[in-house]
Amino acid sequence: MNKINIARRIFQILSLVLLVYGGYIFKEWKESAETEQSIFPSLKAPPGSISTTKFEKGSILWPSGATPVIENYPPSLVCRFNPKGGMFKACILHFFSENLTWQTQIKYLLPYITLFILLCFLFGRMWCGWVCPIGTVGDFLTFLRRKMNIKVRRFPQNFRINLSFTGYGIMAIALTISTIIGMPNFARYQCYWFLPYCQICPARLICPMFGLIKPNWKDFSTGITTTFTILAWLVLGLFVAAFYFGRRVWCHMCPVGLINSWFNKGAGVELHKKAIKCIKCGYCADACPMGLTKMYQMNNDGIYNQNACIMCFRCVEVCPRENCLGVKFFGKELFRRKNDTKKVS
Amino acid sequence: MKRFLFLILFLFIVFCYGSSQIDIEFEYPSISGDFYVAGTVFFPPSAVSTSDNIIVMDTETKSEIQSKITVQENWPDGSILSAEIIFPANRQKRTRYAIFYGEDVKRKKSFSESAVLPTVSFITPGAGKTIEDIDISVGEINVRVDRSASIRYWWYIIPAFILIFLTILRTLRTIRTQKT
Amino acid sequence: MTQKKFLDNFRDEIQKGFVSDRISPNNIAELQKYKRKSEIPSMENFYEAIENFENKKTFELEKPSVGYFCNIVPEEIILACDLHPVRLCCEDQVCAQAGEEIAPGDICCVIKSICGKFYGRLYENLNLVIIPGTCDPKTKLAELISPLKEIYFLDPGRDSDYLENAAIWESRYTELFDFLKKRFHKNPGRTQLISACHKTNKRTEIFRKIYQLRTDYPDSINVFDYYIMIYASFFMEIELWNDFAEKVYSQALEKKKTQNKPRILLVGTPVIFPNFKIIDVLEQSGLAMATDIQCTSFGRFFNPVEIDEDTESGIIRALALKNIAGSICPCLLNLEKMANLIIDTVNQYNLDGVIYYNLRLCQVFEIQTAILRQILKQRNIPFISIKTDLGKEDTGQLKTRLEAFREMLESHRK
Amino acid sequence: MKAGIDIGSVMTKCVIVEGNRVIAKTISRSGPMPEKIAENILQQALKNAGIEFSQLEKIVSTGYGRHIFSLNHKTVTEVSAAAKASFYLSGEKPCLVIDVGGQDTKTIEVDRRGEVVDFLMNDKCAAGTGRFLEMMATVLETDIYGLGKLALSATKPVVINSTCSVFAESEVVSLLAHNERKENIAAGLLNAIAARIATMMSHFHKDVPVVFCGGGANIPGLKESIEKISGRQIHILENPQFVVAFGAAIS
Repeated sequence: MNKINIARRIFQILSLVLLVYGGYIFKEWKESAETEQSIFPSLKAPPGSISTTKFEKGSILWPSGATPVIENYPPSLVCRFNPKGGMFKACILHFFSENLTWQTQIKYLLPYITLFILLCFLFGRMWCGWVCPIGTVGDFLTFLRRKMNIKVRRFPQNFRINLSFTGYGIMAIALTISTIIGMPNFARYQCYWFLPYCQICPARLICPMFGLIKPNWKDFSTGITTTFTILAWLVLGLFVAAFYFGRRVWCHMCPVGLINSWFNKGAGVELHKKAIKCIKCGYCADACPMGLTKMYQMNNDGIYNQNACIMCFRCVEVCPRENCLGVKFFGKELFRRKNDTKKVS
Repeated sequence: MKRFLFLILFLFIVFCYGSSQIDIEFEYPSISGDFYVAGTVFFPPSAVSTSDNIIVMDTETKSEIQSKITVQENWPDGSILSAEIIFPANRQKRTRYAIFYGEDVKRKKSFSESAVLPTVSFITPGAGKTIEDIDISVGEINVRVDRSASIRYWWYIIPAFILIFLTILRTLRTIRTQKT
Repeated sequence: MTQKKFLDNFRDEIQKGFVSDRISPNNIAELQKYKRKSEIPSMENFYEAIENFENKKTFELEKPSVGYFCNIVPEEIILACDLHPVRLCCEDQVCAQAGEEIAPGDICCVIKSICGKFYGRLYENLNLVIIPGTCDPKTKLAELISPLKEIYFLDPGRDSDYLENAAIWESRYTELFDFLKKRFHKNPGRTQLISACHKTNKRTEIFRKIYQLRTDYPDSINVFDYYIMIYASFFMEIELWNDFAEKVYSQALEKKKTQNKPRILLVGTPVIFPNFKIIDVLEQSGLAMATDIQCTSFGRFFNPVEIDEDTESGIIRALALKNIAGSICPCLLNLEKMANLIIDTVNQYNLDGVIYYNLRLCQVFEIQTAILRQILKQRNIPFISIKTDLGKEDTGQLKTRLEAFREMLESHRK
Repeated sequence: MKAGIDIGSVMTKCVIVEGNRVIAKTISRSGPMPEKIAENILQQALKNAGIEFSQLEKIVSTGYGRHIFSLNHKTVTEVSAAAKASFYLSGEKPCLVIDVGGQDTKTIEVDRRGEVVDFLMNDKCAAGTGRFLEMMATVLETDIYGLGKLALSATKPVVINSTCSVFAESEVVSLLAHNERKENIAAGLLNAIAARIATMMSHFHKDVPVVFCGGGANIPGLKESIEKISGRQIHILENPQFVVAFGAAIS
């Protein structure tokens, strides 16, 4: 009955394993590949740069006891705090922040950006619904809440969509700081302000735990690190609350998801509605984890990709009317809601 | 669907095209046994930061050849301008050699000239005929350098912009269907 | 809305005032008539169950029984409380005539029959009756029968918009759930609700199979058997019904044969057991009812309960969506959606025409007729509206009309 | 040669045709034994036409009693029969047929192929049918044709609101008691019926010719009333009472 949902859960778990422990699995492959020419240029901090020399073990950004991430080979670097793993270039915000600080030339970033655009163009924001490890953790929290029979808090759609302004604000501040500290005159601030968003991201405290490493959960060495640590805890609290009491509220303000969402309306994956079939039962709006109601509201045929949609296809799955909602991939139909009975031949 | 398959194919071609490779040519001497091959190679600015980023490859067996690289000159940004490369060869094992360089290669095999052997100097025919040259005035000396290595990453701009353009078109279409 | 106190002060006066105290509608002969037409052996189970019900044996159960009307009342909540839900909708000529005493005049004949049954002391064994405020007659019905029975009045409002009302529905249903828990000293929780939903979803699954089979081969299960099955589901235990229906389906699969009658869609007021006049005439005039859009069959069974949030409140909300937002009652579903539903059903199953069946004095159905006629005419879908009541005097006239309709459809086919 | 028998609720009609030409037609009042009456009337029609029973290729019955009559080869409904005949008689053009019969009033839309597109019929009660006018005529102490004649000389038609025979009867009686002129009452009754028919007509296409058949077409003044209320030209078919029987015969 819930085939898509089950498939999605399996995919989420598989990608969690791949992203978090992929480094172990593909380690040998990576090392053998080192001598060969790569289509992706290596992006390392220039020698002598403060940002690399200062961040040794035990500094604010590294989880204690962690070795540096395996970099260089695309697609890798799922998260800075995911010490042993990472096969797929994932966190685009981390990528931008880091390279803005290093002042890496744009030509070396182009292959990475092209790959990111290609994936977004094909699948839109499916990243959030099907892959993102943080989203998977959040879904697990939701699962726990359901098992404990706690009522879900439902936020109105407008509130949810306006949360994205918070995300854009955080993103703008983080990228501006990254750019400024990359300038030679401000280089001495690098050791405190490096990757400002990563320092408050909930993944800072969550991701090291996957590698069974104690996260750097208390860094009160200076005023700035203290501030960031406290902020990180607050954001983590917000994250847990958002997933525990609502469904995927966090995803409305996650900056990575927001960058993904720009491609959502033009993505290859399209959600379709045949309005004549709809009897306004509200199943789709009720099941949407992002709390979107457009699919329910619209009265004409069309493509209903929305910026906030995470492409979980739950609406297609729960719709009781045959052929009403469907998913297409570049105009080719992937699947539609079918009645549970087969046509008797 | 076809156009996207084409696009992916195009990206693949772009990725495969243009490695930072310099082919080497030299004449085998009439002596038997090992001998050294030596020569000076020029590199584009910002391409190679240390001598470890230069390797000599046997293009037929695709294996690295042990080599000794001595940096001779540096660019103003600290990257290598020219280096002298010496590596051993043998007449019985005739093959073609090439030099690879860049941040993404790493030299593993190095050697020191322990034996005294005859030396043959090589020329780099491909590197001489560069597509794009720049002139840098260093006093009264003009140095002509290949810049083609860095250009290959700019190729990525084409698929990226095509994708962005398609995304915008499709977004406009989606918005239009949602409005009517 | 919590339990209202209706007419409690006048209880004695009302109970004394009515003379036709005990009525005995006898539909057994009619039932036998339809039973003879049935070609499926397993249908016997249903006929037997109805016979028992007509002889008032079904209520002698260990479980307390709760009567209810309308799809708006969530059957799953009653099931979750380990009670026996009995749907009381009826269209019985004898009861309706008796009911005239309580509800005289031009009133919905369903309400009249219900009044007749209650005042005729046919529903003595019921412990509680849940009445929804779906339409005006039902709202008043709660008051009319309140001197005889304990009534719970459920008013979810008449707006079927999900965004505006989902929270209200949820709170109404939760109140009902809490009331039932307290009244019958039961303590059901999430698991009981889920298992009740699974039961009804199983029923939905079987019904969809039968529905699909009948759209393709209307004669595989004849129309009387179909409505007998639906009538049986009013009071039978749900697992029992599922088992029997599964058997009927498997036997009907062997019976399918192509036939050349015009296949039509029956839309409108529900067809409930003793009042089989319309389908009788339909059968006689050579039309095959392939599909219906009625609240007792399609509206009740077609949508499954989609549990997304499997918390208690989430399930109750899913029930509200199934029963209220997804309702096809004209009180809740707007005309545009109704027209879309009809057009879509006709196109999907390639049907020949639409019969808009209107039990007299159901205003909400009647009021749409002219507009629907216009809409469907523009789309070249043959449409006929039939307005009738429980009496059998107009059978001849109905037959003329439906035969003329059949002739029209046949000429269209050429 | 074919015979069409229309066993209506008030009159039983029989038509014998050769090709498409009517060679005999008979009519009689319907009674308690419809089959017997139908047989009699068929015999009479055969006598009028001067042919034997065995010469009939086909007997088609229609009307309420169509299933009762056992000699028939085929039955059709009044709706199809009226449509067929009207289409033929109005020159094979699409038309809107009004049929005012004894117990029901129909409006039928016929397309250019001569097939029924849509039709409307009055519901269960006899409001707005020939029967209603007959009952009202009894109250006015005349017959149905007399009622029409009375209506033609009306000066100021009264407004009668109800077409329900029971309520209209009491209304008429009270009007008579108030010394209202019979002519005006008759015209009011016709207008009430015409208004009902005009409402039924409004559900169909507005730009096709309207033809009028059935026993009601014989009532003088009814056609004019409908024309006045609906604002459309109406053409009465010749021998309106036999149109349905004729339609049955040629179908």
